[in-house]
Amino acid sequence: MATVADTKEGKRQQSSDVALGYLRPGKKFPNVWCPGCGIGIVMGAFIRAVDKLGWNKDEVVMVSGIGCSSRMPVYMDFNSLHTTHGRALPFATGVKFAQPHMKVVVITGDGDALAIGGNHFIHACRRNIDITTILINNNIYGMTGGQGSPTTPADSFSTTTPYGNTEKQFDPCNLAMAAGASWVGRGTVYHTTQLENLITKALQHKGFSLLETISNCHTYYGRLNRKGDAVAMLQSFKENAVLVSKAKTMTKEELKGKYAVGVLHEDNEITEFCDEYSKLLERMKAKK
Amino acid sequence: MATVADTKEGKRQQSSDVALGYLRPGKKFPNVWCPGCGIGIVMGAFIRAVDKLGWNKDEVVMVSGIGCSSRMPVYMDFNSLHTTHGRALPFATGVKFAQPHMKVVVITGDGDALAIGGNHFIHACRRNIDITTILINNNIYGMTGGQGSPTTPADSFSTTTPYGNTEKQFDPCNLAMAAGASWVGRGTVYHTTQLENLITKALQHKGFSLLETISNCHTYYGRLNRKGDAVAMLQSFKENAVLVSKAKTMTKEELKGKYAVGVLHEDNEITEFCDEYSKLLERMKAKK
Amino acid sequence: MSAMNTESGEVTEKSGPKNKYDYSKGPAPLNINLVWCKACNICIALCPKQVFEPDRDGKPVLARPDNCTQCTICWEHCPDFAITSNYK
Amino acid sequence: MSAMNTESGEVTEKSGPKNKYDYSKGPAPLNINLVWCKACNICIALCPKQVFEPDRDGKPVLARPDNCTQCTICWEHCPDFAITSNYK
Amino acid sequence: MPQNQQLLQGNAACVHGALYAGMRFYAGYPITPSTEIAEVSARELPKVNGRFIQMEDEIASIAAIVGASVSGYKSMTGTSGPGFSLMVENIGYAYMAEVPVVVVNVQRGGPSTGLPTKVSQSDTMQARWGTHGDYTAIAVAPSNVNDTFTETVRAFNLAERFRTPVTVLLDEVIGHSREIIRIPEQGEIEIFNRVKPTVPPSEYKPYAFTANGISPMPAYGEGYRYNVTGLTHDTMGFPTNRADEIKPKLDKLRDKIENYRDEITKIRFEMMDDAEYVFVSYGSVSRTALQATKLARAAGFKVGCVQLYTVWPFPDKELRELCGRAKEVIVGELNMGQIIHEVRRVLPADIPVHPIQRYDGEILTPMQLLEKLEEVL
Amino acid sequence: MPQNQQLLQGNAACVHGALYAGMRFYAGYPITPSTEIAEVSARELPKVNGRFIQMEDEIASIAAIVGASVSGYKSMTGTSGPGFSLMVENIGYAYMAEVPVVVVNVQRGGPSTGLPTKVSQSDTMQARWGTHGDYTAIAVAPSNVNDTFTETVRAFNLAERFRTPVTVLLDEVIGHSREIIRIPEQGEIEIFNRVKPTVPPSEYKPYAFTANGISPMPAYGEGYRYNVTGLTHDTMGFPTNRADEIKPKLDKLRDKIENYRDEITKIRFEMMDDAEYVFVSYGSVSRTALQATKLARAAGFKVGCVQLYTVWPFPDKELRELCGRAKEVIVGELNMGQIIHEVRRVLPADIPVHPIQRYDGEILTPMQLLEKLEEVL
Amino acid sequence: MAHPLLDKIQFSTDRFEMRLSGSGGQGMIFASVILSKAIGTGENAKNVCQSQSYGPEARGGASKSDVVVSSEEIYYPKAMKLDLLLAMTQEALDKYLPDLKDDGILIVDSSLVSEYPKDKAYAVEFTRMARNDVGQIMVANVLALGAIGALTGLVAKEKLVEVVLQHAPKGTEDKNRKAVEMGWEEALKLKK
Amino acid sequence: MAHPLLDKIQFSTDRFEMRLSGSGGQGMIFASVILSKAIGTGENAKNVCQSQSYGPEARGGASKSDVVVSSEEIYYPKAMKLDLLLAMTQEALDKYLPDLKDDGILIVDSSLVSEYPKDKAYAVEFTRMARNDVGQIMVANVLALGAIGALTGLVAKEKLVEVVLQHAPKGTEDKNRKAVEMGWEEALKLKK
Ligand SMILES: Cc1ncc(C[n+]2csc(CCOP(=O)(O)OP(=O)(O)O)c2C)c(N)n1
Ligand SMILES: Cc1ncc(C[n+]2csc(CCOP(=O)(O)OP(=O)(O)O)c2C)c(N)n1
Ligand code: SF4
Ligand code: SF4
Ligand code: SF4
Ligand code: SF4
Ligand code: SF4
Ligand code: SF4
Ligand SMILES: [Mg+2]
Ligand SMILES: [Mg+2]
Repeated sequence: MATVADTKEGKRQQSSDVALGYLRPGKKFPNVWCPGCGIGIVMGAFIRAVDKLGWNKDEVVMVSGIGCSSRMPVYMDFNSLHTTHGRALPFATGVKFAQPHMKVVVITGDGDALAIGGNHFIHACRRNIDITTILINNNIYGMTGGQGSPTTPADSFSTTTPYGNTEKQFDPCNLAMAAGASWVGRGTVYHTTQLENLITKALQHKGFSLLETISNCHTYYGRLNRKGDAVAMLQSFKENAVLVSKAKTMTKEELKGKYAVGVLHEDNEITEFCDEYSKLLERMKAKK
Repeated sequence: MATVADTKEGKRQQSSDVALGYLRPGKKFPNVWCPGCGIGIVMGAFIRAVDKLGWNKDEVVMVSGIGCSSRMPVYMDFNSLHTTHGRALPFATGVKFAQPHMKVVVITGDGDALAIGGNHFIHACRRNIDITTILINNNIYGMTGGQGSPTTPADSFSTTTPYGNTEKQFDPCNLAMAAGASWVGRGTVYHTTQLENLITKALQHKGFSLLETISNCHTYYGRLNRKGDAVAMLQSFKENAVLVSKAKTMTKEELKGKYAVGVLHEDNEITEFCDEYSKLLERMKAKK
Repeated sequence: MSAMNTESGEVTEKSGPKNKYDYSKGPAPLNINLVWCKACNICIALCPKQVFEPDRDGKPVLARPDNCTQCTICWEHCPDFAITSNYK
Repeated sequence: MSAMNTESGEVTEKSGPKNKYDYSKGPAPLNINLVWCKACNICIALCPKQVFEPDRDGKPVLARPDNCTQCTICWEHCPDFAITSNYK
Repeated sequence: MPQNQQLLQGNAACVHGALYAGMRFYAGYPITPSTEIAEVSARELPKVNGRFIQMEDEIASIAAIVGASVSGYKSMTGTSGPGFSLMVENIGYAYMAEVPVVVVNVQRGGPSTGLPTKVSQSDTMQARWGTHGDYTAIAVAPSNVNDTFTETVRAFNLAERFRTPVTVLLDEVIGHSREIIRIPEQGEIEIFNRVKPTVPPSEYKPYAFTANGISPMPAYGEGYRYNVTGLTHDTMGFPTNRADEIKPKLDKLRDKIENYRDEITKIRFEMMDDAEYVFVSYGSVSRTALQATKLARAAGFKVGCVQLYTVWPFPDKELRELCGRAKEVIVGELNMGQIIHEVRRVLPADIPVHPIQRYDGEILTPMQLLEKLEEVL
Repeated sequence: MPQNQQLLQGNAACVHGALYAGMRFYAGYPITPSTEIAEVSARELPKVNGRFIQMEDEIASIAAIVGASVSGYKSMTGTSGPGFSLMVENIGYAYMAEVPVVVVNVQRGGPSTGLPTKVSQSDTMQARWGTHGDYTAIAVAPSNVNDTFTETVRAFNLAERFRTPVTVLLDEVIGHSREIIRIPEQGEIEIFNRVKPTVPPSEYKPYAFTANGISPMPAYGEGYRYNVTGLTHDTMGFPTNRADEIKPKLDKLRDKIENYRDEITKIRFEMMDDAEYVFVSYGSVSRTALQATKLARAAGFKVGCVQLYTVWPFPDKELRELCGRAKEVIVGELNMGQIIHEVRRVLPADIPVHPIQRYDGEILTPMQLLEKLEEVL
Repeated sequence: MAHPLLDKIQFSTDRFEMRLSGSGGQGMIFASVILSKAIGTGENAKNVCQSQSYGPEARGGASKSDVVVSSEEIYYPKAMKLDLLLAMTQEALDKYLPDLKDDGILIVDSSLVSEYPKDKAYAVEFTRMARNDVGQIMVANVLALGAIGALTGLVAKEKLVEVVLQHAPKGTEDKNRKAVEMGWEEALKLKK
Repeated sequence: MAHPLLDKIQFSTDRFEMRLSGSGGQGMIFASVILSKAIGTGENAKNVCQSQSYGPEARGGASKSDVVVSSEEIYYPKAMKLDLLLAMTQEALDKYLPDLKDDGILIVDSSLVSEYPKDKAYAVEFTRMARNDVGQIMVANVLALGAIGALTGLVAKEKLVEVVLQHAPKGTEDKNRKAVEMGWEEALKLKK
C-alpha cells in the first residue's frame, strides 16, 4: 500500500528556529500540552508557512475556541482571540467582516468545530468567508479528558463510550464541501513537510479553506484504544495516509481505515463573502 | 424542458376528507397560516401518507421548532412537541431514543432547521437516528416577517437583504447526505401526489430521512421578489422541478434555477442509532 | 362530516349568497367549508375543468359542478382542508 | 538564539549530566532546549540516522552527532520547539 | 466492603442518587468539573437498561432530556457554568411546558470559560434568574458526597412532584471530593413518580387547573395525544394570546411551588439553640462553616450554623425564624455576594449581616470564617 | 418636515441612536419584537459604509459583534427573550474579556417562546444575573421613542467607557410604538470612544490595572498583538490559575463599574418635592406612571414618580434619597416582581413598598396604578 | 363604595385618541403612519404616539392601529377611551365600538359595514368611492384619512396631501390627492 | 494584637490529614483512592475525604492528592495543616513541606528526592525498590502506601493489601502484595 512520504530535500535551513521568532515573549512556555502532543507539531508547520508567506504579524488574527488545540493561538505572537467552546468561527467572522484586509485563521479541534461548533462550521463554509480553519482532529475531546467526539470511530473507546462507540462519524472534509467551502484539504502531523505546504495553500486561498489535520492524543484516545504512545500514533498516520491522487484509484474496501491527504477540493470561481458585501457598499456609494 | 407531472389516475377517493379525521378536535381551526400558504398542503399530504400506512396515532410523535411550518403539529391529532426555535431535532432525539418503537416525525422550516438548528440537523443525520424530517423550504423566515434564510437565493430580497442577498445558500439535501443521512428526497407543494408518495417512503425508511419540501411564502418571499401570489408560486414550482432521473442527464447550466425532485439518496445498509444502542443493551444483559 | 357541512352552510349565509348549486340534482360533487376557506384562489386556478368561480370574497363557488372529474387536484392543494368530495 | 542555548545549558546541569557533545569540535549540529523538551521520544524515534539516545529522563542526548544530515525531521516533529539547528 | 458502601466522588454520587431515584435517561456534553457525571452515567445506565447519549452540545442535551421526560423517562443532564448558560433557553421551555427534569450544575469560576478547574458558587443567582421570563425556580445545594446522593434523589422527587426543572447546585470541591457513602436499600428513601391522568383521553386537559396545582402528566404513547409547547398556552396546551388565559398560566407556574414551600425547603442547623452569632451558607462552604462553628463552640463562643439545602425558593420564613435572635449573621459564599442579598432582604433590618466571600478559586477556610467572626464579635 | 425630524418606531430609534453613537457593525438574528432593529440596521448601515450581517443564530451574533469590537468597531446586536437567553454565555465572554458591545433586548412575555408579540419586563433580573459567574452588569431602560435614541447613545458611551457589555432593556410597547423624534446634530450629544493605548506595543499590557480602572484597548491590526481570552487571565491576557491574579481580575470587573455609579446612574423624577406617594418604575410602565401621577396631582394628591433609566447597577443611593420621605412606595412592573426586590432591599424597612404587577401581555394602565394608589392611600 | 381618589380623577381633555380599524389588506397601519406624520411634523405639529396590533391576529385577520395626539408630552402610549373610531369592517366596528367615548367620532365605511349606529356615525362609502370614483380600490384608506382630517381639524388638508404623496408609489399621485380631497369633502358634508 | 476568639481556637486532634504528592505518572491519585478505601470501609472504618488537584497542573506536571481522616463527621474537606506528607519528587517536597505540621510525618522517595530534612524524614527508596526488588517500577506508589500504613496505624496491613489487590490488574497481584509488604516493613524499620 502506497503511503505518503515527505520530501526531505531542499528544505530551508531557517526552518529549525524560525518558530522561535513567532512565540509570544514571556512566561507562556513550556506549554500546556502533554509530551508528544501533535498540536505543537501543527503549530510549528503553521509558523513556517506564515513565515514563508512573509505575512505581517500585525495583520494576522488567530481565533480559537476551547480545547487543547484551541490553546495554540495563546502561544503565538499574533493578534489572538481565544473564545468560547465551539464559537471560534462566528467570532472570527466578526473579525474578518469588520476588517477584511486582515488574515484570519481559526484553530479548532474535532469537538470544538464539529460537536458544539458544527453549525458555525457549516455556515462559515456556506458564506465562503475568507478564513482559514485548521481543524486538529485527534478523534477525541482531549482537554476534558477523553470523551467521544463526532470523529471518534465506531466501536472505539472513550470515557463516554466505555462499551465501544455506537455512533457514526463525520467526515469533516465532506461536510465542508457540501456546505460550500471553496478549499478543502487534509494532512497529518507525521507528514510535516506536506502539512506546511497544505497550510501555505490554505492560507493563500481566497475564500473559506478547511484543513483537517490528523493528530495524536495518545494521552486519551491512544491510551483508551491501545494505539500506543505519540511515536506509535505518528507511525500509524504514516501507514494510513494515502495521497489524494492514489486514493482516487482505490476501492472503498481498500480505503477502509485510510484517509486521503492533500488538496481535496479547490474552487476559485465562487465569490467570497466580504467581497460581495464590499461590492454592495460600492454600489451604495455610487448611488449617493 | 421536461417538468414533473402528477399522475391523476387511480387516486383513492377517501383522500378528500381523510385529513379531517386527523385534525385536533376543538378550537384550533382555522389555522394561523396566510391564505394559500403551502404549509397546509404539506400537512394534507402528510396526513394522507400516515393514513395510508395505517399508523396508530398514539405511536406518532410530531416534533417541531418555531416558525410558520413548525406550527403544523399543533393542528394534528398526534402526540405533539412544539419546541424552541431550531431545537426540534434534539428534542426528537430524546423522544425517539427513550422509546425507539415510537414513530417520530420532525416538521421544520428552512430557518429552523438550517439557520439556528443547523448543528442539530447535521448531527441527527450523522447518528442516522430513525426520525423523518420534513423540511418546509420557503426560502425565507415566514413567521418573523420575511428575513433572509440560509436558502434565500443570492441577490434575492428579504427584509434583511434590502439590497439583494450577498450570501450563498445551502442545499439541504447535499448537506444531509454529507452528514450521513440514509434517505434524502425532495418534493414540492405543487406535486402533491408525488409529495404524498415521498412522505410515505421517508416515513417507511429506517434511519434518518430528510424530505425537503419546496413551498410558497408568497406573503413575504413572493411579495418581496415579485414572484406573485400563491398560485403563481405553485406554478413556478411546476416549471422548475425536474425529476431526479431527468436531472442526472442535465448539465449544470441547464439545471440553473431548477431542482431535482424525487428520491435523491437511499442507503439501507448503514446502521440506525437506536438499534446500535439496543445491541449494546443486549450485550450488557448477556454479560450479567 | 355533516358537522362541516352545517358549519359551511351557516357561514355561506353570513357572507352573502354563494354556491348556487342546485341541491335538487342530488349532492354536490364537492363541499366547500367556507369557515375554513381563506380565499387563496388555488383551487379555482388549478382546477383543470374550471369548476370554480370566485365569489365576492374570493372563495370558490361551484360554477360548473358538472365538469368535475373528481381528479383530486383541488382538495389536495387546498391548504385549509376546506374542500371535500361527496363521492366516496 | 544564544539565550536559548544558555537556557538549555543551565537546565542540562540541573537535570544531571547529559549531551556529551564535545564543543571543542565546534558547534554541535543541534541545540536541545531541555527546559522546553518534554521527553516525548519523537525525535529519538524518528531520526533516520539514530543521532539521539534518551537520557535518564527520556530527553534526547546527541549520541551520534556526526550522523546528522540536517534532514529537518527531528525539529519539524518536535512539538515543543526544543530542537534548533546550529547550521544556518 | 459491603456491596452498598462505596468510595465515591461527589459527581459519581450524584449519578448514583439519580439512578436510585429512577433516572433512566441521561443526555449531556462534557465539561469540567462535571464531566464525571456524564462518564459515570455512560457506564452505569446500560447496566440497568437505561440510556445514555452524548449530545452535540448543551442545548441539545437539555432538549433531549425534555424529550425523554415527556416520553415518560426520569431524565437528567449535568454541566458547569458555560454549559448551564447555554441551557437556560431550554430550561425555560421546561418551566413553561412543565416538564420534570434535573439539571446539575457543578460550579466553577466564571464568568465565561473562567476557571474550569476551580471551585465557585457564582451561579447561584443564575439558577434563579438565568432564563428570561417569569417563573419560579427550585434549586438544591448539597455540601458533601453523601448529601449529593440524597439531594439528587430529592431533586428528582421535587421535579416529578411539581412538574418542573430542578437544579442541583454542586461545586468543584464537592464534585471532585471522594467520600464513603452507603447506598440506601430500595425503599429506604421514598421515591416520587409523576402523577398520571386517570380520566380517559377525551376528557384529558394537559394543563388543567387542579386542586393541588399540578396537572397529571401521561407519557407519549399512552393514548393521550396532547400538545406540548413553549408558547404560553391554555389548559389544552394550545398557544394563547388571551390575557385571561395568560395570567392564570403564569400564576400556576408560581403557585404550584410557592404553595408548597414547606415541603420544598430543607435546612440543616447546628447549635442554633442559643446561638448569638450565626453562619449562613450552602454547598461546600457549609462544611467550612460547620468546622468553624465547632471550633468556636469549643472555644466557648455562642456560634451556630445554618445550612441551606434548598437555595431556591429562598427559605424566607425559616431563616427569619432561625436567625431572629441572632446578634450578628455572617454569610459565607464563594462568590462576590449573591445569596447574601436574599439574607439581607428577609432578616429584620436591625440584625447586621456580614459577608465573607472568596472568589479566587479556592474554598473558604475555617480560619477565614473565624477571623471574620472575631471581627464582628 | 425637517430632515432630522422623523416618525420612528422605538426599534428604529434604537438603530438611529446606535448610528449616532458610532455603531458601524451589527450582527443579529431576527426575533419578534426586536426584528425591526435588524431590518433597519440592514438598510441603514450600508449607507454609512457600515456592516450588517445576519448570523446563523444569536450565539453567533453576539460572537460576531465581540469579534468586530476587538477589531475596533462599535458593535451592537438586538434580540428578545429567547435570543437573549442564548446569548448569555458569550455576553459573559464580553464581561471577562472586557469587550464593549451593546445588546438590546426588546422584551416580550416568557418564559420560553412565551408571548412573542406581547409586552413584558420579565427579563430585568436576567439582565443582571443571566450568565454564570461573578461580574457587574450595566442595563439601561428607555420608556419612549425619544429615550430609546438617547439611551442607546448612552449605552454605547457606557460600553466604550467601561469596556463592558451594556444591555438596553426595551419592551414590545416601546419597540413598536411610533413617535416623532428629532435626530440631534453631530456634537449635540457627547460621544465617548474607547481609550487607546499610548505606550509602545512592547510595554502594553492589555489588562493592566490603571488609575481609573480601565485598561486602554487597541484594535487588532494596530500593532498591539495581544491575547484575548474568556479564561480568567493576568494583566497580559494570559490564562491564570493563581489566586493572587484571579481575585484582582474579578475585583476589577466589579470596581470599574461600582466606582463610577454616579456617572452611570440616570433617573428621572417628577413632582417629587413634596411627594408622599411615589411610583417607582422603568421602561414603558414609566409612561403609565407619569400619566397616573399627573392625573393624581390634578386631583390634589401628593404623588410623585421616579423613573429608572439605569436599572443596573441598581441606583441604591439615589432611590434612598428620593424616597426617604415617602409614606408609601408603589413599584409597577410588567412581570411577577423583579425590581421590587431591589427597591425593598434599599429602602428603610418602615417605608411600605407595594407591588402593582401585570403579566398578561398588556401594559399597566393609569387606572390600574390609580386604583393601587387608592388602595394604599 | 366611595373612591377618595378615583372619584376625583379627570382625564385630560388635551389628549385625542383615534383608532383606525379594519382587516389585514385595508392599509390601516399605513394610514395611521401617514396620519401620525401629518399631525406630528411641521408648523403646528403636535405630539403623536402610534401603535398597532401585532401577533397572529395581525396576519390576514383583523388589523387595528391607534394614534394618540396631544399638545403635551404623551405619557401613556395607548388609547384609553377613543375620541375617534374608524371602522372599515363590521367585525372591527363590533369589536371596538365599546371603546369609543359617548361623544366620540365614529366613522364607518358604509360600503362594507351595514350595522352601525346610524344617528351617530359618519358613514362614507370609502371602498365604493375608491373603486368607482377614484378607480383604485387600494386608496379607500386614503379617503378615510381625508375624512378624519376634516372631522378632527388636527391637520391641514394640504399637509395631509403632502405626506400622503411622499408615500405614494410613483404614478399614483393624482389618485391619492383625489382620494384625500374626496374623503375630506364627503366628511365635511356630513359634519354635524 | 490579642485575639479574643482566635487565641482560643484548638484544632481538633481527631483529624488526620495526609498529602500524597509527586509527578503526573507516579500514581498519587490512585494511591490516595486506595488509601481512602482501605481506611474508610470495613470493620474499623473511619470517615475519609479525598481530594486532588485538577487543572493544567494536573496534566503531566505535579500531582497531589489529600486524604483527611477522622472518626467524626469530616466538615472542612481539605487539609489545613498536614499530619503526613508523602513526597515522591523534589518539586513536590519543596512545594508542600511548609504545609506539614512540626510534628507531622514526612515520607520521601529517597531515590528521587535528594534535599530533605534528613533527621525528620522517613526516607525510603520506593522507586528503586519497585524497580529492582519488585521488578515493576509502577508499584512505587504501592510501596509508599505500605509505608503510610505502617507509620500511621490507620489501616491494617491485610486490609490495605486487600484493597490494593481489588484494583490491581490481573497478573500483578503478587507484585502488588509484595510492594505493600516491603513498604510496610521498610518503614517499620525506620519508625522512630
Ligand atoms: C460550553 C462549553 N461546553 C463544554 C466545555 C468543555 N470543553 C472544553 S474543551 C472540550 C472539548 C475539546 O475537544 P476538541 O475540540 O476536540 O479539542 P482537543 O482538546 O481534543 O484538542 C470541551 C467539551 C466548555 N469549555 N464550554
Ligand atoms: C431563539 C429564537 N430566535 C429567534 C426566534 C424568532 N423566530 C421565530 S420563527 C423564526 C424563523 C422561522 O423561519 P423558518 O424556520 O424558515 O419557518 P417559516 O416561518 O418560514 O415556516 C425566527 C427567526 C425564536 N423564536 N427563537
Ligand atoms: S490531552 Fe491529548 S490533545 Fe490534549 S495535550 Fe494531551 S495529548 Fe494533546
Ligand atoms: S408568512 Fe409565509 S410561510 Fe408563514 S403562513 Fe404566511 S405564507 Fe406561509
Ligand atoms: S376534483 Fe378536479 S375537476 Fe373536480 S373541482 Fe377539484 S380540481 Fe376540479
Ligand atoms: S384552495 Fe381551499 S382555501 Fe383556497 S380558495 Fe380553494 S377552498 Fe378556499
Ligand atoms: S536533522 Fe535529521 S538526521 Fe539530524 S538529528 Fe534531526 S532527524 Fe536526525
Ligand atoms: S521531540 Fe522535542 S520534546 Fe520530544 S523528546 Fe525530542 S526534543 Fe524533547
Ligand atoms: Mg479533539
Ligand atoms: Mg421558512
